[in-house]
Parts: sequence; C-alpha cells; structure tokens
Amino acid sequence: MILLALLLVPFAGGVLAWAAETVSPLAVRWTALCAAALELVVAAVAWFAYPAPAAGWPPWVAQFQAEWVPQLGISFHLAADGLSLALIALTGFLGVAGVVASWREITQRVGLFHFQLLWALAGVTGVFLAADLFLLYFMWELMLVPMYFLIALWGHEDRRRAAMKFFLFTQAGGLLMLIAIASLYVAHGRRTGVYTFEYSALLGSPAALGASVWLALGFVAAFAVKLPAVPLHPWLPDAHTQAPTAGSIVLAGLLLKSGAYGFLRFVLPLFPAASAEIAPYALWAGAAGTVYGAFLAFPQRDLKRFVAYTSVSHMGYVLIGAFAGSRLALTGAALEMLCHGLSTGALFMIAGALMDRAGTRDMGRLGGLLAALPRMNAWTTAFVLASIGLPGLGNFVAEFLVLAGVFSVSPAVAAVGAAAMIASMVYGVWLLYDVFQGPAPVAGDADASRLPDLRGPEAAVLAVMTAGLVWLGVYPQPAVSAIEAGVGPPDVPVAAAPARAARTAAERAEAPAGVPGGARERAPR
Amino acid sequence: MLPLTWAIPALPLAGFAVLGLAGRRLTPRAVAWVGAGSVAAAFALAAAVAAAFLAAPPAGGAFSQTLWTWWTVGGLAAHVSLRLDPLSLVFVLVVTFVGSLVLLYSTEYMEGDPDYSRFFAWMDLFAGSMLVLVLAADFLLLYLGWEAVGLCSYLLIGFWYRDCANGRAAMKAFVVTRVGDVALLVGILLLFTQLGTLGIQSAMSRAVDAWPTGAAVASVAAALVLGGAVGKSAQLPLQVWLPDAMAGPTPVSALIHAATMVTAGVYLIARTGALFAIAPGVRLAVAVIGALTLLIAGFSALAQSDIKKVAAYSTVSQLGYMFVALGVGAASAAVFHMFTHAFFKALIFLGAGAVIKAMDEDRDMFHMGGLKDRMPLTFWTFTIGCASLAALPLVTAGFYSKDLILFESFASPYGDVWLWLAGLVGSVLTALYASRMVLLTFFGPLKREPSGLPGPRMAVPMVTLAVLAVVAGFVQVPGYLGGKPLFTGLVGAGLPARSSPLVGAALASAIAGVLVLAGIASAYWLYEPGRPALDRLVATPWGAALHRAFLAGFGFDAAYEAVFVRPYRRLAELDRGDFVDPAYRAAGRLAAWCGGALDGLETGRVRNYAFGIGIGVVVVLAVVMLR
Amino acid sequence: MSGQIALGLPVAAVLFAIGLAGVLVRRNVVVVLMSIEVMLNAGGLAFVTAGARWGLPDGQVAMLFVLAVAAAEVSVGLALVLRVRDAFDTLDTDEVSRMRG
Amino acid sequence: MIAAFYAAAAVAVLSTLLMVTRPSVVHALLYLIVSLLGTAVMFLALGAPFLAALEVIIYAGAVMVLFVFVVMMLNLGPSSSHADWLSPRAWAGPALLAAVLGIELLWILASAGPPSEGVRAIAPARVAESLFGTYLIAVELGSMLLAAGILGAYHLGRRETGRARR
Repeated sequence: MILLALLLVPFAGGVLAWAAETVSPLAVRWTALCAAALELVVAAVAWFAYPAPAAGWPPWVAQFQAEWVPQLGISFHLAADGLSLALIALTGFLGVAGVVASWREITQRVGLFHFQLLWALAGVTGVFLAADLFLLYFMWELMLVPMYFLIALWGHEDRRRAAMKFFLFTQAGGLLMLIAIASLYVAHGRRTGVYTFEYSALLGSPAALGASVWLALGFVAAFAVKLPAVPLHPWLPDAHTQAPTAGSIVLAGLLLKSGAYGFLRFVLPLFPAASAEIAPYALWAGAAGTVYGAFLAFPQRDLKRFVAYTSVSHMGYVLIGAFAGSRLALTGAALEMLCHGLSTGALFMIAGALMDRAGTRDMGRLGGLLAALPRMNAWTTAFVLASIGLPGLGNFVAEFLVLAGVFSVSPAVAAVGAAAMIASMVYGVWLLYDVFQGPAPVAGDADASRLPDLRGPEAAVLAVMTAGLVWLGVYPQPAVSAIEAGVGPPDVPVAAAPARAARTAAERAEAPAGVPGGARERAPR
Repeated sequence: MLPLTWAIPALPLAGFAVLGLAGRRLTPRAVAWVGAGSVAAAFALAAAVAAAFLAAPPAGGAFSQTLWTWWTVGGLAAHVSLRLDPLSLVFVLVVTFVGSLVLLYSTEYMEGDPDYSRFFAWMDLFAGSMLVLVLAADFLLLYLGWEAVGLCSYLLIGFWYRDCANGRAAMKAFVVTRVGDVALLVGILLLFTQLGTLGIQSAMSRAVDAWPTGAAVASVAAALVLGGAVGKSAQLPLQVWLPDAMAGPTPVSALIHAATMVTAGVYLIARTGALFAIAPGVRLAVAVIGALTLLIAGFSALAQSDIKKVAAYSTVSQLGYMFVALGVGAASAAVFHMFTHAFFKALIFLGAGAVIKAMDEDRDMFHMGGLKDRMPLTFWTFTIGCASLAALPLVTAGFYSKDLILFESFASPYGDVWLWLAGLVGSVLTALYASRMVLLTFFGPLKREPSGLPGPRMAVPMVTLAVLAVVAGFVQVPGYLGGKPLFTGLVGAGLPARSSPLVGAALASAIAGVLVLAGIASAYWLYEPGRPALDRLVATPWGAALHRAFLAGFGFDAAYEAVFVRPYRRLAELDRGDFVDPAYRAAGRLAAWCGGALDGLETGRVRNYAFGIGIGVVVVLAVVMLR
Repeated sequence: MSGQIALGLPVAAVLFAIGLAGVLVRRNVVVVLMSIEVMLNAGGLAFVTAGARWGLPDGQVAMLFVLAVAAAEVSVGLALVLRVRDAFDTLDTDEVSRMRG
Repeated sequence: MIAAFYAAAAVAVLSTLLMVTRPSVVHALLYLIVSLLGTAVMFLALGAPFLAALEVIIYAGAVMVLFVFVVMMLNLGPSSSHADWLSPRAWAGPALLAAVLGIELLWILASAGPPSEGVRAIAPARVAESLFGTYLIAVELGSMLLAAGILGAYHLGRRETGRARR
C-alpha cells in the first residue's frame, strides 16, 4: 500500500500544483515542494517500516498488486527492494532540489511546469517500482513525455531540436523494448500456456532463459540509450544543455538511472545467458564511455554541456559494473547511481545558479569568479572532486567497487576505466580553473564582484547533497547492505575471479531447491 | 595511550572542520589558535603515543586499531583501520612536529591575507590526511590519504588565486600526480583481486606466500605501486610538477612540497617493501630512477634563479637519494634521510620564506644579496640548513643520513658501484647549489633593503629546526665513530632486515666528505659575487647550451607539452562537436532525403491521388483474381 | 430470365471503370463530380442486381443509402466547387494543388 | 423485359463514355442524365420499380438540377483551355488503368460462373419493411448525413468571405 502512496504522491502533487496556479505561483512552488518532500518522507517510512526483505529473489520489502487487464495477464504490480527504495528516496530528494532550482528560474506557466516536473518524477518512480513488464513500459513512456515538454517548453535557445532529439532517441529505444516485451510475453505463453507480463513469472522462464540475444538486445537498446552508453549518447548533451535546470537535474539524476536500473533489474536477471554473451561488448562500451565522456567534457565551452559529458563518463562505470558479472561490481554500479545522482544533480544546480547570476553558460565568458563567489567555488570544488572520484566521497567507493569487480574479468577494461580518472582530473581542474581561478573575461560583461553568492535554500540543498556524498564516501555500509541483496541473482559470484569460479559453482549446486537459482536448474529446456 | 591513536589524525581534521564551517566568523587570532593548535595538539598526542609505544612495544611490533568497516560486499571488505608501527611512528612524529612548527610560522607569515582562515583550514586538512596516509592499515584508506594530500597540495598551490599562473601550476601538479595515482589504484586493484584482501600487511604476507621471487604478477604490481610513488615523490619521469608547485605560499612549500607529502612515495615503497623484495627487476628500477632523478634535479638546481625553485629541485634530488636507498633494499636508510631532510629542507624553505617576505614576494636570488648583516638570524639558520643539505661532514644531520645511503648504495647486496658514483656526483652538485643559494642571497653587495625581519613566531620555528638540522643526525652515528644505529634499529624492526655497516664505511665517508668540501670550495670560486668565472663559462657555446638545459630542467616540460598536452588539447578541440554526432545527423539527413524523394508523389493534384487509389484497387483485385 | 442478372454485374463493372477513367482523366471539378456519380451509380446497380438474384430487399436498401450519400456528397461537393472557384478562379483540379508537399 | 435491359445497358454505357469524353460541361451533363435514365430502366428490368422511380426523381431530377444550377452560376461553356486533355499522353495512363480495372472485374465475375436463378421481383413494401425495420438506425444515420450535407452546403455556399481571399 505504501508503494501505491509512493506512486500517487507525485501524480496527485502534480495535479494539485497545477490547480494551485489559480491561487498564485508561490502556492504552486510550495505545493510541488511539499509533494517532493512527502515523496522523500514516504520513501524513508517505507525504508524503515519493512526492514526484513521477503525470502527468495528479488528480495522485495514491499509489494502492491491489483488487477489491471487480467485477460491479457497484465497486472498493476508494484514491488520494491532496497535498491528501488534508495532510488526513490533519491527521486524525492532531487525533486526538492529541482523545485528549489526552479524557484527563480521558471516564471512562465509555473503551474504547468511543476505539473510536468512531478509527473516526470512519478514516471521515474513507476519505473523503479514496476514488477510487471507492461507496467514498466507504461511508466517508461510516461516519464518520457513530461520530460519532452520540460525541455521543449521551458528550455533554452535551441530547445525544440534538443527535445526532438531526446524524444527520437529514447523513443526508438523504447519501441525496441516494447517489441522485446511482447516477444517475451508470447514466447513465454507458448512455452508454458500462461500468458503474463508478471516479472517474477518471467524470471527464470524457459522462454527468457533460452531467449536469443536479440530479445535481450531489445531491452538493452532502451536502457543503453537512456543510460546513455557510447555511442548512443549524442542526445544527452543537447538535452542537458537546453533543458531548464530542474529538467537537467531530473534528467541526469533520475532518468539516466532508470536505464541503469533497467540493466540491473530486468536485463541481467531475465536473460542471464544472453547477458553473458553481450557482456564483452558492453564492458568495452562502458570503458569507452568512461574515457570518451571525460575526454569530451574537457573541450566544451557550455557549462551544462560540460556536465552532461561527465555524466556520460560516469554512466560508463555503471555499464561496466552491470556487466562485469560479479557482486562487487553490481553493488558498485548501484552505488554509483546514487552518488552520480547527487553529484551531477548538484553540478547542474550550480550551473543553473551560475547562469542565473552571470547570465551565461559560456565558460569563455565566465572567469575569475572565485573572488566574487567564494561559496559557489567551494561547492563547485566539492562536487567536482566527487565527480573526479576523490576518495572520501561516494563516487570513489562506487567506482572502486566497479573496477575491482571487473578487474578479474578483464584487467584491460579496469585499466581503461581507471585511466579515465586521469581524463576526469583534467576536466575537473580545468572547470575550476576556467570558471573560478582563471583570468576574468574581457570587460563588457556584468560586474562580477556584485554577483550574489549562494544562499538560502539552494545552499541548504547543496549542503545536504554534500553530506550525502560524504556519508556514502566514508560510511556507505548501510546503503551497500540495502542495495547489495537486490543487485543480482544470488548465484552471481562476489568477485568473478577464476580461482573462485569452481567454488561458486559448487555452492550453486548445493543451493536448496526453491530459491530461483535452484529452480532455474530444474526448469525444463 | 595507544588506543588514542585515532585522535592523532582526528585532531587536525577537527581543526579543518571548525575552520571550514566557521572560519569566516572567527578572528585571525582564533583561526591561528585552531589551525596551529590542532596540529600541535596532535604532535603532543603523537609524542605521548610514541613514548608509550617505545616504552612497551605492543606484540608484533605494531599496534592496530579498526575504527569501522568502510564497506563490505559478500565477505570482501575495506576497513577504516589504523596501524602504528615504527615506520608510521617516525612519519607521524615528523608530520606533526614539522607541521606544528610550519603552522606557527604561518600565523605570522600569512598575517593580513584575506583568506587567512582558508589557508589554515587546508593546512589542517593536509596534516590530517597525511596522518591518515601514514597510519592506514588498509590500502584503500592509504589511497584516501594519498589523494587527499594531493587535493590539499592542489588547493594550496593555487591558494593565491588572483594570479592565474598559480592556478595553472596547481592544475599541473594535480594532473601529473594523478597519473601516478591511477597507476597506484590499478596496483591496489591487482593486489585486491589477486590476494583477496585490502589490508597492507596481510596483502604483503599473502603476496610473499603466493608468488615466487620474480613472478610476473608481482613485478606488475610492484611497478604499478612504483608508478604511484614516482608521481607523488616527483621522480623521473613525473618530476615536472614539483618546481611549478612553488607557486604556493612558502610555508606550503616547506611542509607539503619538501618535508612531508612528497615523501609519501618513499613511505609507500618502504611499506610495501616485501612486494619489491619479490620483484627484483622493479626494485632495481627504483634505484635507477632515484639515481637519474638525483642527477637531473641536481644539475637543474644549479641554474635556477628563483630561490624556491633551487630548493624544489634540491628536494627532487634528495628524494632521488631516498629512492636509491629503497632500490638497494635499505628502506631504513631512506626513512632516515627523510627524517633529517624534513628538518633541514623545511628550515631552508622557512628561511627562504623570511627572505622572500622581506623582499615583498620577489624570489629572484639575483635581486637579493648582502642580506647577511641585515637578517643575521635568517642568515645563520638558513646557512645551517644549507650546510645540512650539502652534508657538511660530521657536524650536520644531513651528513649522517646521506652517508648511510651512499654506503648502502654499493655495500648492500643489491647495490652497485654506479649508484654510488651517481650519489657522489650528486653530493658534489648538492654542495654546489646549496652554497650558491647562501652566497647569492646573503653575500656580496646589498641590492635591496629588506622590508622587515621575521618576528618571534617565525623565528622560533627556524631556530628549532636549525638545532634539529644539526643534532637529528646523532641518533644514527656510524659504527666507525663509535655510535649505535638507533634509528635504523628502530625503524628496521618494521622493515625487511638489513645488513650492518662493514669495514670500508669510514673510507667511503671520507671520500664523500672530501667531495662535499671540494664542492663548497668550488662553489665559492664559481659563485662568490664579483667573480667572473661562471660568466665566462656560460658565455661559451657549450656552457650556454648546458645552462639552458639546466634552467629548463632538461626540457621535460616542453617535451610533455608537445607530446601529451598539446595533442590532447588539439584533439579535444577538434572533437568538441563529438565525432559520433555526425553519424546520427547523417541518419537524419538520409531520412530527410528519402522524404524528399517521396515528396514528388505529393503533387497536390486530386486525380493523381485518385490514380494511386486506383492502382491500389487494381492490385487488390489482382490478388483476388490470382488466388 | 437470368439475362439481367448475368449482364447486370458486368454492366456495373464497365460503368464503374468508365467513371473511374473520368475521375482520373478529367480536370474540370464539375465533370469529376459527375464521374463520381457514375461510379456510385455503378455500385448501386451491382447492389440491386445482387438483390434481384437473391430475392432480398437489402440490395435495394443499399441503393437507397447510396442515393442519400450521393445527394449529400453532391450538395457539399458543389458548394465546395463554388468556393474553389471563388478562391482560385479556376475549376481545373490540377491547379488547385495546395497540398503539394 | 430482357431486351429493354440490353438496350438500357447499351445506352448507359455509351452515354457514360460520351459524358467522360465531351469537353463541354453542359454536354457532359446531358449525357450523364441519359446514363442515369438508362440505369433507371435497368432497375426496372431487375424488378426494382421503386428504385427506378427514385433514380429518375432524385438522381436524374434533383441532383442533376443542382448540377445545372452550378453550371449556370459558374457560367461554364465549352472551354478551349481544357482541350489539351485530348492528347493521348494525358489520358492514356488513366484510361489504361480503368480498362485494366474493368477487365479484372469482368474476369472475376466470369470466373464466378453463370447465375443459377432468375430475377425475383421485390415489392416496394418489402423494401420499406426492411428499411424501417432492420436498417432503421442506418436510415437515421442517413438522415443525419443529409442534414449535415445541407448544413455544409449552406455554410460553404455563403459568399461573404468569398472574393476577398486570394
């Protein structure tokens, strides 16, 4: 029931916020803020109310099921484990951040804006909760549409093209996923006689286990575009650059995560054999992404475009972690999702605040701001450091886990992923230099010394984000424990070291019947 | 006392937290108390811990403390745990002691700076991180300290942000050291995945058990660790960042870029000595890198005119000595040199800082001169520091530590006479540039009146360090002088065993001593203001070429600029629009073209459309017919 | 007695084809409309023939609906013709080609 | 009866052909009326007297009157500018297509075999019963369509926005 609440809060909040426009724009903002905060609170309640996960896999801590279209085996089935709840908590928090970031930026059609924002959040929440593939696709499309309008209506100068590009890329991936879902549905029905979209039923289904790589690739297409994996990334910089700040925060912090979540929740468990076949390519795509994103961030002149490419780099680690085939790497990938949501969300927030103050995102026209904006510099430094993987902040732990997990599978991929940290350092220090330390631009722009520094709610949100990153960097164990159980089927080895392979196989053979791993062994081929 | 070990790094970190959160609201006086006081308290605590440790050494020669589990995934875990053994004890004492002196000095040196509290916040963060680095029992925690000190170095080099050159120097330092850091990270990954543990000690013992001497995997791991050490300790080929790092305030150079952070590489190799012991090829590489670095840096120091750059190159050179010692398996000798070097090099920087402050931040030695009588205290302490750097025989600490290294470089079973010769040449060079600094700065005609003398808060650290630059060597007087190897005896307990000095040590020392004296004498002949010898030498074509090479640090900067920096930038600029994007744009154009091709069908004429319908009907009927 | 039925459908087919040719060939809107009337009529003839064959009234009913549709179509169509003439000063369908992509 | 049917069919086909090929709209209109009258005779021969009457009254009468009025309003005469359609390039393709279609239809009809039974006359009463019984809703819909047609024609036929455009 609480899961239904999680889903309804942003939906209802969006409608209420729109309705509140008849009162005043401020009422809209407060309504939206409360809705996002409530989402966070409910997620926290769900976290604490169901501490013990159910037996079996996935380790759901809460479920909600209602009939939707029983004739076709479609049910409205929501389910959450630690990973989902952590990501939904992130959703609520970034929702708050998005509303705060829009406080001064959005002045046109305020009600509609917050409606779209909250519905995008609702769609993301739905993806994180969906335990029915039809529902998954429904929510997947639902989060796409408001995002399109956020970019197309409230974006910057080139918004229409960017929004269209975003829509075409994600929709192309989404339609491939629809085909794959339908094929899986039919294949499962033909094999077993039970036509259902239910996730747990399809899990371990002979149809899915014996499915060809093409079926898995349908899912992979949607998730890899959303992630985005190189070379499917070109929509991201444009979308980020043109989106309003809140849109960027939601896009980077949450929508990209839905792609990563899809890999962890759907592709890997549903198609173990096909995933193993895809893995080598995915690993190299991830490694290429880490380097290429970092490399491309460096020459960008547009601050938001810059941050967008850093996202490409980070999501490369997630892709590596997802396909490394070890529990260490999967946990790292999941942790990276949380950390990246915080660090990049914060960087977009800062970019928006800078744009608000300096009136430009062009780094060529920014410079020497340290004297005028010391607090902004401090925050930027902190989040850039997180972004470049400084130990003590969350991203490092996540990236280390990913690299440690992949090392025994492919040392070369791990080495490339580590080498990307050099490129990250280059873009990180360059950002700080170019905007804050470097020479101020030629006169003619606004007097930099009179720019107002970060204060109030923005600073508060950033402070919470910093605290979160430090917590995840210094004592991530609570988060690690919560998400670890859900990241992969229980038969995934901790570290895929060759020496351990034999032992793990032995353990799997001993696994008691009844758990999915065991059941799968007996499944008819 | 020992269970309080965790508080040693915690105190400076607490100071950082206070200053970082509330620094702007504190008075400069309070900032100074918090900033310097936290490190001084850490020193007091460290001294007490050291006393307890020495009085009753814990079982196994080390005290371990696990604070909390960082993370654990399926049985593999990283712990936030500390390990105090003689090696880390020496580093802890040096870091806290020199740190508190330098911070005391800074309270006066940085007075009036608008970012006074920011300076102390970062210095405290540095001290805390450095202590975490040397106390870490886990590779990952060590790496945390490792990166955090690099961060502080970056922040403090660029401290005076109004000059963009400082920002660029900071960038360079951070990026260049990151290259080494990544090597270290990959090394840690390799050790972790192969040995299944992140604990330094357990990894070392498992490595020795699992890998035979000379195993490829051990060599790769050792080489990667060496890569990290080379970056942090500014050794060939990553030495280029340290001379530029002098852009930071002088106390920063004294503490971070001379006494402590740059010796982290030495610490790391000493700590993982067991790994290098089973990778003889890499161990030899350590020595060779050290020898080459000490020569190149020594020559480069000869030609610099910036007083801090001379000191920086000398630091690189002295670190080269330490690497030679590590490479021949004499880790305790390396640590001993680190110990004395921390005192005399910090002293030299603090003295240089006093001079620079008196010259209003002018660092060019050729603008100085004749300060001997105007700044007597600075002169005497600085000269003592330089004498110790030059290893003036018998009376300075530097002599004893360097002598030990020179001796080990050929007497050790892994030593080689070529290493020894390189060391001897290096000590002549050291004598030359150390004397040159003193001569150019303090002798000759007075070129500029100093604008102020160091006050008590600057003088006390300088005098204290001057005393230590002399007496610190007496803890390790060689056997032929009737001394006992106290220091190496202590540190060696936590390190691989070393052979004791043999006959011939005295002769070797004598040769080195004579060379040092000769070097000082020739420096007087070459550099004493008013003598034309050097000018004539530089005027010859060969002399000019050499001078240019020395001044440019043998052109490493230019080479890296041409090979790495500029191609990277050019390629990046070229790729700003993303090479992948045009592929999608081409797909879009293809679709548009297809649309254009079909456009011809769209005539707008009703009868054409009707014709189309008619064709459709015909086709359908044809299908019906032919069924 | 089956001659009508044997011939009814072919005649309807021929009329339909001729109507179609008219629609395709003629460019005068009014003539095009007339050709459409022919086609509708041909369809109706087919209905009626089939109704006669089976002895059911449905064929004639369908023809009645065809009549109604034709009436509506002609009234709107001719009104449109007037407007087209106003707007374009021509009745040539080829010149009224604003839909050209 | 059968002779009347043959004659009417011949008249209808011939006059339709002429209608399509006459350049003058007025001539075409006259041929169309002849064609419709021919069709009415065919209906009669097929045992549908009611429809034959309606065909004459509504089609050849009312609808054609509409055409006549429009032709008068538009003042259409024989137009020289429309003579170029007579060039074979303009009509060969469509004519061929129409011919193919016609042949296809005839082929299909021929392949269905000859009819086995003769015409059964259907009284108007049965048509009415069916119309207001089974097809009542369709009749209502048809009436709505006619109403819509009237409204549409009225709306479109108004001239107030007329000449000013273009």
